[in-house]
Amino acid sequence: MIDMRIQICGVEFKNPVIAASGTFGFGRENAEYFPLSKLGGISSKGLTLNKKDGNRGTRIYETASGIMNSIGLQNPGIDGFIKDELPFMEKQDTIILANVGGSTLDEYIVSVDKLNDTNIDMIELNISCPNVKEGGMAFGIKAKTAYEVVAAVREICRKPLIVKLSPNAENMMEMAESCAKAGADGLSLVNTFNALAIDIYSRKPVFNNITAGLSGPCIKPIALRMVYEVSKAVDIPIIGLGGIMDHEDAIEFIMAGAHCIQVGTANFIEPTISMDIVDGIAKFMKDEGIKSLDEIRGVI
Amino acid sequence: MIDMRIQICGVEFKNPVIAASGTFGFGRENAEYFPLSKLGGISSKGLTLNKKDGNRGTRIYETASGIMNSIGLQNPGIDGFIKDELPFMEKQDTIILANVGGSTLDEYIVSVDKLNDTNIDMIELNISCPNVKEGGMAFGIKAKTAYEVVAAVREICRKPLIVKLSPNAENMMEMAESCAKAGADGLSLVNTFNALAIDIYSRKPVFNNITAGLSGPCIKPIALRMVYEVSKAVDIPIIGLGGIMDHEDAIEFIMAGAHCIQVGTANFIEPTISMDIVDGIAKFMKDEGIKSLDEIRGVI
Amino acid sequence: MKQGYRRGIVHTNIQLATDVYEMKLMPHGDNNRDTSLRIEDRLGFQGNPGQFYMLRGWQLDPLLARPISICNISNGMVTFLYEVVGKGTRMMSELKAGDTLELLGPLGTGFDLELGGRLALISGGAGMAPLIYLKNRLENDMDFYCGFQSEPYYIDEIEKGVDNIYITTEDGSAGHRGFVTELFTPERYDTVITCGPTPMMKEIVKICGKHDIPVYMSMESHMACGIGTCLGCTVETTSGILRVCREGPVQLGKEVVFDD
Amino acid sequence: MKQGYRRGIVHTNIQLATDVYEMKLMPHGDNNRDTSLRIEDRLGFQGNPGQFYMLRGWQLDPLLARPISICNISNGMVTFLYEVVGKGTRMMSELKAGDTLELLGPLGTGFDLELGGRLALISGGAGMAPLIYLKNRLENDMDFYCGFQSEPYYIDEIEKGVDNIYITTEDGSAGHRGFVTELFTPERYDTVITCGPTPMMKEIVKICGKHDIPVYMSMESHMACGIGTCLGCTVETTSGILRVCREGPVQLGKEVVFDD
Ligand SMILES: Cc1cc2nc3c(=O)[nH]c(=O)nc-3n(C[C@H](O)[C@H](O)[C@H](O)COP(=O)(O)OP(=O)(O)OC[C@H]3O[C@@H](n4cnc5c(N)ncnc54)[C@H](O)[C@@H]3O)c2cc1C
Ligand SMILES: Cc1cc2nc3c(=O)[nH]c(=O)nc-3n(C[C@H](O)[C@H](O)[C@H](O)COP(=O)(O)OP(=O)(O)OC[C@H]3O[C@@H](n4cnc5c(N)ncnc54)[C@H](O)[C@@H]3O)c2cc1C
Ligand SMILES: Cc1cc2nc3c(=O)[nH]c(=O)nc-3n(C[C@H](O)[C@H](O)[C@H](O)COP(=O)(O)O)c2cc1C
Ligand SMILES: Cc1cc2nc3c(=O)[nH]c(=O)nc-3n(C[C@H](O)[C@H](O)[C@H](O)COP(=O)(O)O)c2cc1C
Ligand code: FES
Ligand code: FES
Repeated sequence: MIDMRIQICGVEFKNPVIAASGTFGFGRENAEYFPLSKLGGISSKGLTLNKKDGNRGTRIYETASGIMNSIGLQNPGIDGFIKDELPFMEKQDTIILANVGGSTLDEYIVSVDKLNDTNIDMIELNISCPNVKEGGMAFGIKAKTAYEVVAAVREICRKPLIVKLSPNAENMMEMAESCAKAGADGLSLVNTFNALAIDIYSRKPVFNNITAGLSGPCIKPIALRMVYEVSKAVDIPIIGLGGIMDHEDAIEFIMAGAHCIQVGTANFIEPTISMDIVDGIAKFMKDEGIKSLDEIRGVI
Repeated sequence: MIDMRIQICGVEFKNPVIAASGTFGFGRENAEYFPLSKLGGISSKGLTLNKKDGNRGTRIYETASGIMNSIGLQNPGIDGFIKDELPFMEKQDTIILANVGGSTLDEYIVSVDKLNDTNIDMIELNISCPNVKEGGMAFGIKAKTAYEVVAAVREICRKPLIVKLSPNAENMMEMAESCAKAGADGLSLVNTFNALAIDIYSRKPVFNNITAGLSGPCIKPIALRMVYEVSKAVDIPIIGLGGIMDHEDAIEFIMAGAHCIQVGTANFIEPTISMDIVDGIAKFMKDEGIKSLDEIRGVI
Repeated sequence: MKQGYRRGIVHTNIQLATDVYEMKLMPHGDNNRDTSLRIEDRLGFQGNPGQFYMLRGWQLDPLLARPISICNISNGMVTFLYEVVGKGTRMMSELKAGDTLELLGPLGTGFDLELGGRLALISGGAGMAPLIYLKNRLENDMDFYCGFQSEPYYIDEIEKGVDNIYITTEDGSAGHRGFVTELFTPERYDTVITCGPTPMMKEIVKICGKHDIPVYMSMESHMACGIGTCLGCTVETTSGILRVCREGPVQLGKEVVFDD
Repeated sequence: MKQGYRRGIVHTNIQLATDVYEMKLMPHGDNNRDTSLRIEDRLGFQGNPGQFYMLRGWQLDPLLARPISICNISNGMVTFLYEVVGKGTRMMSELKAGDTLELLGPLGTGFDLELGGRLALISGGAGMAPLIYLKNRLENDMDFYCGFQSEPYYIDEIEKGVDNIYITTEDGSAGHRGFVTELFTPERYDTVITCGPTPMMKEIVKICGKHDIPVYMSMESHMACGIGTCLGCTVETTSGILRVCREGPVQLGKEVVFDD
């Protein structure tokens, strides 16, 4: 048996593969396709303090090797999550990250406080959703604003705190340093890239909100560069993501310096893909004689 | 006949389609495939004061719907260009943009000064090449640094001056405003995105310089968003580019606010593609009853 | 456990009319040899009327698979009826016998098969696909109203087992000239079942609403995942936001809040 | 004016050995009907030994076309011999008779066809392709040294018109066990022509250098455009940076500065 265990922020993952927020629901649907216990962890759909119906109009649009989305954080709210979704997740024998968005500092704080008393393993603070005011992307652009929200949340948060960064940040390295200084236990990056699509026949943007978030294999080379730079800039562990489609992509992120990786859009292409990536990493380690991921992390 | 003419910075283009710098050489090769007079304009391969051999190792690498390049501004130098390439270009009955890179303020100034006395129509100041120090990307990240170089070049430049922006800039809108204030007559965007690829078997970056520039259809949705935002932020004309593969993409950029568009990576996919895009725009205008591109520019 | 994407082999892929094709797929041999699969997955395609498969007849360009309704299943072979409207369906139309493609399914919630009484099935264009499978599985008294833009197709398959067939074409090239909604008389039916362009379905829901006749509709939506995780395919209903791929595609018409 | 990408139709696509295929292509009918084309473009494929085509047997995934040398041209039909090493060549290997693909060419600068004297042609694996076309067009005295990893292939085609054929295999499955460079005796030849893995060609240039025998080599490089504009395929030579796709792929060995 290949040992893929990895410990970050005081939490032990059985392997480095985490299903990314918003691409795996709360695990119920994919659980029909494979046992979720195969995964290192699952990050919940982005949660807001109150239930949200999400955006109207087009929500998903296909681009070259990518998709744009403007779901608008449709979610059952923190209470709904705790009542209806968490009990199922707790039974899956995998690490649970609660992905939390918010439009005000207060909202973040109330949400995180409610989660303090649950069995979730980590908070993933989403300061980077481009599709709603409440996603908190405003917090994710300037390092100083991010510092304030992270520091405030840190103060009341009794769970390990991961901050999810936006690739739209002005300066990724400053942003990462700021979040680390404010007390983040780890960082995950990247969220989606702000992007635009136009229907030239109706002469209107495809999305009601004009811009939307780009994800998928198209962004991988940029996301990988950001993970590499950020891993040099800070000492806290990093969860890398952005366009990972197979175990080779996952290994690239680890070699760029990531401790764990997340699989997002790829889950839409094949419901078993996260599990397949776990198996692929194990095989790669075996073939290459790698005993522990520590040997290759940040090796380039 | 459809009228696609467009006047920007005092220069009249017969249509809005320009071949992008570094993807069309000096026009010689593509001239074997179609008459260059079909194009609105051609931007030369990036020029530096002195001849450069370019980078060693892998120079081009394929990614999902994109390519990464690290050519390293291989070029004959300004004098070589004027002597060996410009005479050919002048005969093609199309607008000539000289794309100029530099590693120091002085180098930019000497280069532009030499071009002042030639028949080129415009300078495209490249403050955004990620692959060499001399590309000037250092100037393209912070708005304040960009201001200084553009203002200094503006002072001695007797040609219309377009500044080519990097998508890696911290804040595209501030950057655009800064360049406009410094005296740029127009802006072109985007250059390539800084990106990374790793060969997981050798455990090394694919490129000697570690990072390289990403271009092609994968970046289009992000480039389009940037063109849209910048066109709202400044009053000077904009040349939009990034992943344009067909006339529909070109129209999207125009509807996002661009006056002209450039075709880059697509030239590698089909040597006649720039001409095909000219024809496609004409057909679209005819089909949709559009008399002038002014009707649809920035229409969204 | 359900299976992820599996392979199918094109048995036939026949053009029925301009831009309309019928494709029959066999399960791929690999599935049959893989003894870790449940016996029914090894033997053939499954699914109920109204359910669909996500299809990918290409690698990663386009990135996403495309939802296509089951038009029939017989001896483990599945039939799809599809219209070429863009890149994905065009690539499907270029597949030849022996080519393989990837499928995920059956997905979604199909029609109630216990409906009693007299039924009207109303289709617009390729929307006939799920209705054909439905009628092949029902014994009810049924009339089939099918609207086409121009040349009608697949009439032989539609006719089988229905009492009356009503054809309309927008250009008058066959049957009644105009829209199905013009021919259709709701009072004669206990339940109406429809699939086609949204404006057509909306009109039918309106007409039937006046007579208090229930309408089941199979909805369209652009899909990314097909299994309920992306929340890209949602529709607003009187009981909240539903996923077309999961709680749908079949919905009771009066519960749907149509966009304008 | 040259033509941009044109369509070809697969005539045959035959597996010769593990991961090695021979594909023959006919010009597409459209080209023949298009009277704006020059007559020779309408009638068939063109090109000299050492020249290549950029091939794309897919849409935009992968994004770039792949360079493949002309292995033969006869009656306007072109033959390619290729090895499956990655995604693009794998997709080529899946094409069936009647499928179409896109081609740009002929491209590059081929071999000097006026070489006098006795020639040694030395190939490694699929590097035989341009050498086969070359020998088919020459009348010189020639020996053909072909190295394989394992099972030899295409021997019938290699033999035609050459004086001696020397076969080596790395695993000893046929001919001499080892590398071609071990069998080859430079003194017997006026000119050496080689195509294969770079380490092999480098070794040959070294051996021949000692005897002052000129070596022409057909170089490999990853290409984006194939026409000379991307500057992605360059190689360092004693006379500066050259483009493999334009000034090459054929180069005089002693002028090439090999990377380490
Ligand atoms: C449950 C279900 C069952 C179906 N069953 C069938 C069937 O049996 N037969 C059949 O022919 N079709 C069926 N469809 C429709 C079919 O899925 C689409 O026609 C197909 O996906 C189109 O793919 P394409 O790549 O050919 O076209 P695309 O190129 O994807 O698009 C076609 C058109 O849709 C527009 N479009 C693309 N993306 C979006 C978006 N995100 N939002 C809004 N507009 C967009 C495009 O601009 C274009 O006009 C079904 C759909 C659903 C949801
Ligand atoms: C002029 C010329 C003529 C040729 N003629 C023939 C021929 O007749 N027959 C034949 O079989 N082959 C020929 N080749 C080689 C052929 O072009 C390649 O094998 C083919 O392009 C591989 O494509 P692929 O998609 O299958 O593999 P890819 O997936 O592109 O790559 C195969 C391997 O190359 C590596 N690689 C990919 N991109 C790069 C890069 N930018 N830099 C370094 N390594 C990279 C990959 O990691 C992988 O190991 C020729 C090449 C040239 C330049
Ligand atoms: C449909 C969709 C919904 C998403 N919802 C969320 C979300 O609720 N919270 C969040 O932090 N990220 C969300 N994301 C971003 C992903 O978690 C991920 O950061 C991004 O898609 C990049 O990774 P990928 O390229 O692997 O998809 C969403 C992405 C998609 C495609
Ligand atoms: C191989 C290559 C070389 C390039 N060289 C230059 C250059 O010399 N100067 C410059 O300003 N941009 C250069 N670019 C950037 C392009 O002009 C263009 O800004 C970028 O590729 C985005 O457009 P695209 O996606 O259409 O290619 C180069 C791009 C490529 C792919
Ligand atoms: S298609 Fe993803 S939720 Fe329905
Ligand atoms: S492949 Fe582009 S210059 Fe040679």
